Amino acid sequence: MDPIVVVDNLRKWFPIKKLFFTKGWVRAVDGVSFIIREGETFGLVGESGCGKSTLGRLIVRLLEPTSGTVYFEGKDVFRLRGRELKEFRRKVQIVFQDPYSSLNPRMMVFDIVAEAIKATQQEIPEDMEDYVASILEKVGLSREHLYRYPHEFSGGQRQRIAIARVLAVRPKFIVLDEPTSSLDVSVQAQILNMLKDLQKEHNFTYLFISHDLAVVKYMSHRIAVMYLGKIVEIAPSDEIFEAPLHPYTQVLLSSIPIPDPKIARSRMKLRPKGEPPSPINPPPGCRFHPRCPQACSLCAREEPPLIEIERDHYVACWLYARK
Amino acid sequence: MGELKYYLIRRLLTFIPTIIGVTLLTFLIARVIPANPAVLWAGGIKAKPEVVQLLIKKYHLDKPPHIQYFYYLKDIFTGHWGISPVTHRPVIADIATYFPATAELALFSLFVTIFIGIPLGVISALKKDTWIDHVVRIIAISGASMPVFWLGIILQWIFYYSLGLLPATGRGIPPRITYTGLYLLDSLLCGDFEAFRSNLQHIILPGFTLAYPCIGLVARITRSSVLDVLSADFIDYARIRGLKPSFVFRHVFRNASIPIITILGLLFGSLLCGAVITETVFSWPGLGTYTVAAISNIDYPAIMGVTLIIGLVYVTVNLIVDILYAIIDPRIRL
Amino acid sequence: MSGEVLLRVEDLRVYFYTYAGVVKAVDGIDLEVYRGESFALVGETGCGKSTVARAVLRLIPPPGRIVSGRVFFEGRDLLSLPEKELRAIRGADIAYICQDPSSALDPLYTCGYQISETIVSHQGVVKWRDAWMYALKLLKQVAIPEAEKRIKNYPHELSGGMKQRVVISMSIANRPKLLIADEPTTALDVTIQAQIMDLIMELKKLYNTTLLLITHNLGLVAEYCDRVAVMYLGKIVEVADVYTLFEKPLHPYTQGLLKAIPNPLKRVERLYSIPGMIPSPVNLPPGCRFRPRCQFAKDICAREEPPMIEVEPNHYVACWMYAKR
Amino acid sequence: MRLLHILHNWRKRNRARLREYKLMFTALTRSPTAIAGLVLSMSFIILGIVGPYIAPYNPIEIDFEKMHELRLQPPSWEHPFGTDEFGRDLFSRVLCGARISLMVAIVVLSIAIPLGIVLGLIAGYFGGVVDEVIMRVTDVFLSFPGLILAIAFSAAFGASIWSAMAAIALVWWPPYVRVVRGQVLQIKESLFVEAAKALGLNPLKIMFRHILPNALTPVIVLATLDFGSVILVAAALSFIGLGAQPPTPEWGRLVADGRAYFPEKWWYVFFPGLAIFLTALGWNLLGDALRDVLDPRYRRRLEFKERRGR
Repeated sequence: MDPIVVVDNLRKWFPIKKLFFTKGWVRAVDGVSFIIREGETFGLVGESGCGKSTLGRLIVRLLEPTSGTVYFEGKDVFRLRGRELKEFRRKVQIVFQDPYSSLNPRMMVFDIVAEAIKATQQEIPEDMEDYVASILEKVGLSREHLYRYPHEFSGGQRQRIAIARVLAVRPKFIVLDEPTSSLDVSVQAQILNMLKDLQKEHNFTYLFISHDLAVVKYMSHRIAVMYLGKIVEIAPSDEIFEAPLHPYTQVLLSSIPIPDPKIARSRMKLRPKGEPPSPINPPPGCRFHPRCPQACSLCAREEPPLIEIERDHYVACWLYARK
Repeated sequence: MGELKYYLIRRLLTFIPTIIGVTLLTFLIARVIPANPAVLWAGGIKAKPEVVQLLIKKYHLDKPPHIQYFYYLKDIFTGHWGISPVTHRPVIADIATYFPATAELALFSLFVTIFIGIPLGVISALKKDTWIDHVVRIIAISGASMPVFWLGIILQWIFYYSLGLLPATGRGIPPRITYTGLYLLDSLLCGDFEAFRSNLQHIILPGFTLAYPCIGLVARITRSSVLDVLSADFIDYARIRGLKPSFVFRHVFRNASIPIITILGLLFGSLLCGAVITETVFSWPGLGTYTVAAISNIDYPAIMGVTLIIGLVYVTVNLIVDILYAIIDPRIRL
Repeated sequence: MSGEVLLRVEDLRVYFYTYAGVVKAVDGIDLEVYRGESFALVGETGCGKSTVARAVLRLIPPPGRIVSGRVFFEGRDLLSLPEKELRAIRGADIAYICQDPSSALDPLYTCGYQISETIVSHQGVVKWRDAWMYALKLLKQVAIPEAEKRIKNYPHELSGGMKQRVVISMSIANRPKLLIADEPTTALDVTIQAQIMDLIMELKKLYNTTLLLITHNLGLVAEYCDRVAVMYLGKIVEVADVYTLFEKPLHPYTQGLLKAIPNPLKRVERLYSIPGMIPSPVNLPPGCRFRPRCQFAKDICAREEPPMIEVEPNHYVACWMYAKR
Repeated sequence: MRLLHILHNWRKRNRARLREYKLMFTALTRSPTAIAGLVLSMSFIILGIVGPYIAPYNPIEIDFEKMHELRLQPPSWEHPFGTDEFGRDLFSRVLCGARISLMVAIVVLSIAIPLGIVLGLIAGYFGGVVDEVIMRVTDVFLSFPGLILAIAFSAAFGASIWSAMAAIALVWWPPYVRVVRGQVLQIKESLFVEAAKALGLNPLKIMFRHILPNALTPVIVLATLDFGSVILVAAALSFIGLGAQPPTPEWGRLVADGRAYFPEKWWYVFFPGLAIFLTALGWNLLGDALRDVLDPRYRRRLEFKERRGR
């Protein structure tokens, strides 16, 4: 399978202004590289503030990077202008976390979806109403929902509308930024299954961003683990659960509660020390070293490179790198 | 406390551009907008040509605007606010004479507003959606709709002409010794109770007239901020923790005071302004009466002087409010 | 698994009289929590689990009202206690850890002050100085680094996890007999969640407290609790000990819920999803509340509410599949 | 047939919108104060338009022959509000004053509001240096209480009703910049704006289709309240001698003129002042009601009530 998205040493630093001077930088994304292959779901997991949402926004070019770049289908995303940019917008879309804020409260469902069509498609369907209705049916809504306002829907239904808006664009690649984290368990399962079905039907490529490892595991083929603006491990999803290499991944895995009392109580419990440091002045060397149970002196000094240990399994940790 | 100090320094630093902005705006109105500022400053069309020439020289009106502004700033800070073509006295001296009366009236109204408005607001928050709440709402709306000059006249009609209870115009007798120029305060300080009584009688009508629109406003703000705080999670949690009622009250009071202080700062400005109108009705010998006289005599330096002083006072009051704010709310200090 | 009953809830009903109609948030539930255990109340958003916790403390905000029921705590009915005696129990015998520590702390006061006032409120004549020293000790106990510095911090200067530690330190300040934790980790990250849950369990052991955990996260239940009650739309549908519940769930809702959560350690091709949506809690249909989404629904489910029956020892379920009629 | 079909389609498409409007209307006519506000403000507009045509007497011209016998008459059937010192009918003068106040309010607000909205949109949406410049200028204007600045401006322009309007308009826009900017800053962070950007919509479309409609609610409320406030300030300016000059029958001016004969000829002061008060009251009541009506939560509540009532 060919890579469809290539992220190359991407950085995004946000300035912290005090009075008129820049006092420091929030290093939200700090040198990240990976590829996403056509047709796969690439999971990106990490705790809040690790920069995963910023990364998602960079990839769809809602933000401009500080340095580094993203290639989509071989083209540098941040150099696209005019028609090429329009083409990119048609092929790449994003679904957001909060379905309560992602729909304009003053627009009816029909207008929301039709706007997406008018903005991105060259051929405008003759009977827009029928077309929009057909898209709504794909996401489990019906024609009678066309002329209603977002407030008339529940959270799960709103997320369906947001997905319909993306479907209307007929993209190839979709960034799913925590699409179910504000929904209840039973609704979450519905949406996740629907996303899986849609992927099969339209051959979408997904970047699935979440803090919930279990959900990411269910959805993804490969998973990247992010910590404080850096990717610490990338592996196929089964492998990351069966044989996690990075101490942070291990800690993360043993921190998620398992819905099975027997396993939950018999497994080993690893806990990180303290809390994640602020991304404003991240610790030198490996960013996880102050909390790492296995840190050594080298970890405090030098940043470990992301290296391939096995086929498709990358890790950034001095335990595995030779120096 | 380090943060607070840092905040104060920063806030004082932003005070400087604000003052420059204020002087710049008054400069624009005084020198740039009028078609022929020299004539205006000399007292209008009736002014003698030689006086006009003298003023052009004195205020450097023949120079380009930025140089004029430089001299204007210099004059302001050295106290040369112009000479009134009507009284032939320095404007700043006139303002110094009239200002205490206005300050007294505005402060009195502020106290009336606070002591009536805040309790009313608290009551209507606690008795939400009852008749008291509705009455307070009506007071607020009618206050916002009231032409104060008309209200003043009506009150004079009732309390002076009809009932003969209170004097309609002027200020009370001056106390034996004046320290601040605020007669009420001074008469208390020197123990001159006759003067105090007379001043209190005189200030009630104009003070209440001026305060009326503000009382309702303060009551409404108080009501909504008390309601906000009461529904806040931390108050809920304070009850869950089984705190003593007096402790819970402390949380409510401190949090609700923030928006109230903000609005009081803004109100002081509108009280100063409202005083201009109210004083006219009650012949209160303050800046307002002075301004209106200046308007009818085309005494332009006087008008600009009053504008500048009110602007400066207002900016300073806002500075004080911001500082109070930072003392109460640690989040602001960042 | 039976011992001394610490908390008994009988036929509790809490209704909210809203513009939309009467919301029966809690509609006749019975519960027993034993001394020393950790008991979980599980359910999705809006099922009324938090309302139960609030009702135990008799702190239901208007337009809500406790319509009926009794809540016995150590044999005393909290719902008929005079306000003053109840206040003495709140925060002392029964402590509460809330969902969002950021909004639970007053932004205008230091953490130290807020912990101290909790102590002063309950322990008669305590000097503020002593209370402050005790607060410092508590902060150290909940493993806050640099406690001497943190005690003078305002809430906005602390991270979410730290704030939750401060809230926990308040809740244990008066050595409670019952600790109600209402979604204590929902606002926190996974690793912090694990730390906080560990801390709560450790303190529970140390103070020999009973824990009532309210959560939507079945993982937490599996990991930390002894017994579980599952709630759906204001009713308890199933009560059992954790092992039994996860191994042999009886109620169709419990079964669906367990199949709908992804288990990261198992390979699942397709999650089960409970069809339909949670209906509006206003004007509920008669009969079983889960009927519209239930694949086993029978005629009787639409007509009559299923009673709570003990299918096997200490395993209760409210479903017509198991009730004899 | 075809027309019917189109109509049917239109209704189907706009059912939700119509329901929304209907709800707004029911909400607006719900409380007696709201109805009072609606009636007062609407009758003010109507009188402002037709006032001069229905006035029984000429409001400006003086009948010198009858001046002495008509001078300062108390209210009667012939002259419901009495007459002034030149024997003119005060009822007619107050009636014609409505048009002046209406004109002042419309002129001032139609300068200040668009200016404030545009500046606020630009400052909030683009941020950075543009925002900094716009907000500093706004702040300078807000460093003065509005009325005193209006006095200074209109003194600089010379006393006339036009200069008063210009002066008021000049001090009236800054609050709108503040309000709109605050709203824009908030809405800009909304995910629906991000979604619109991801669709590649241009900034103008995003500003006017996605941001502005959601930012307008407080502006509408503020504008309604300001309709009354502008009238009050204009009257105050005229009262102290700036603004309208005789013989214009401006309300504030009438009160000022009538003071000389107060309290014996009380009607001279009383009726023009009452007109100002009632007009401002109408707009304030309306604004207060609109605040509720435009709040979607309030409307939802009402919707449920209506449904339950049925």
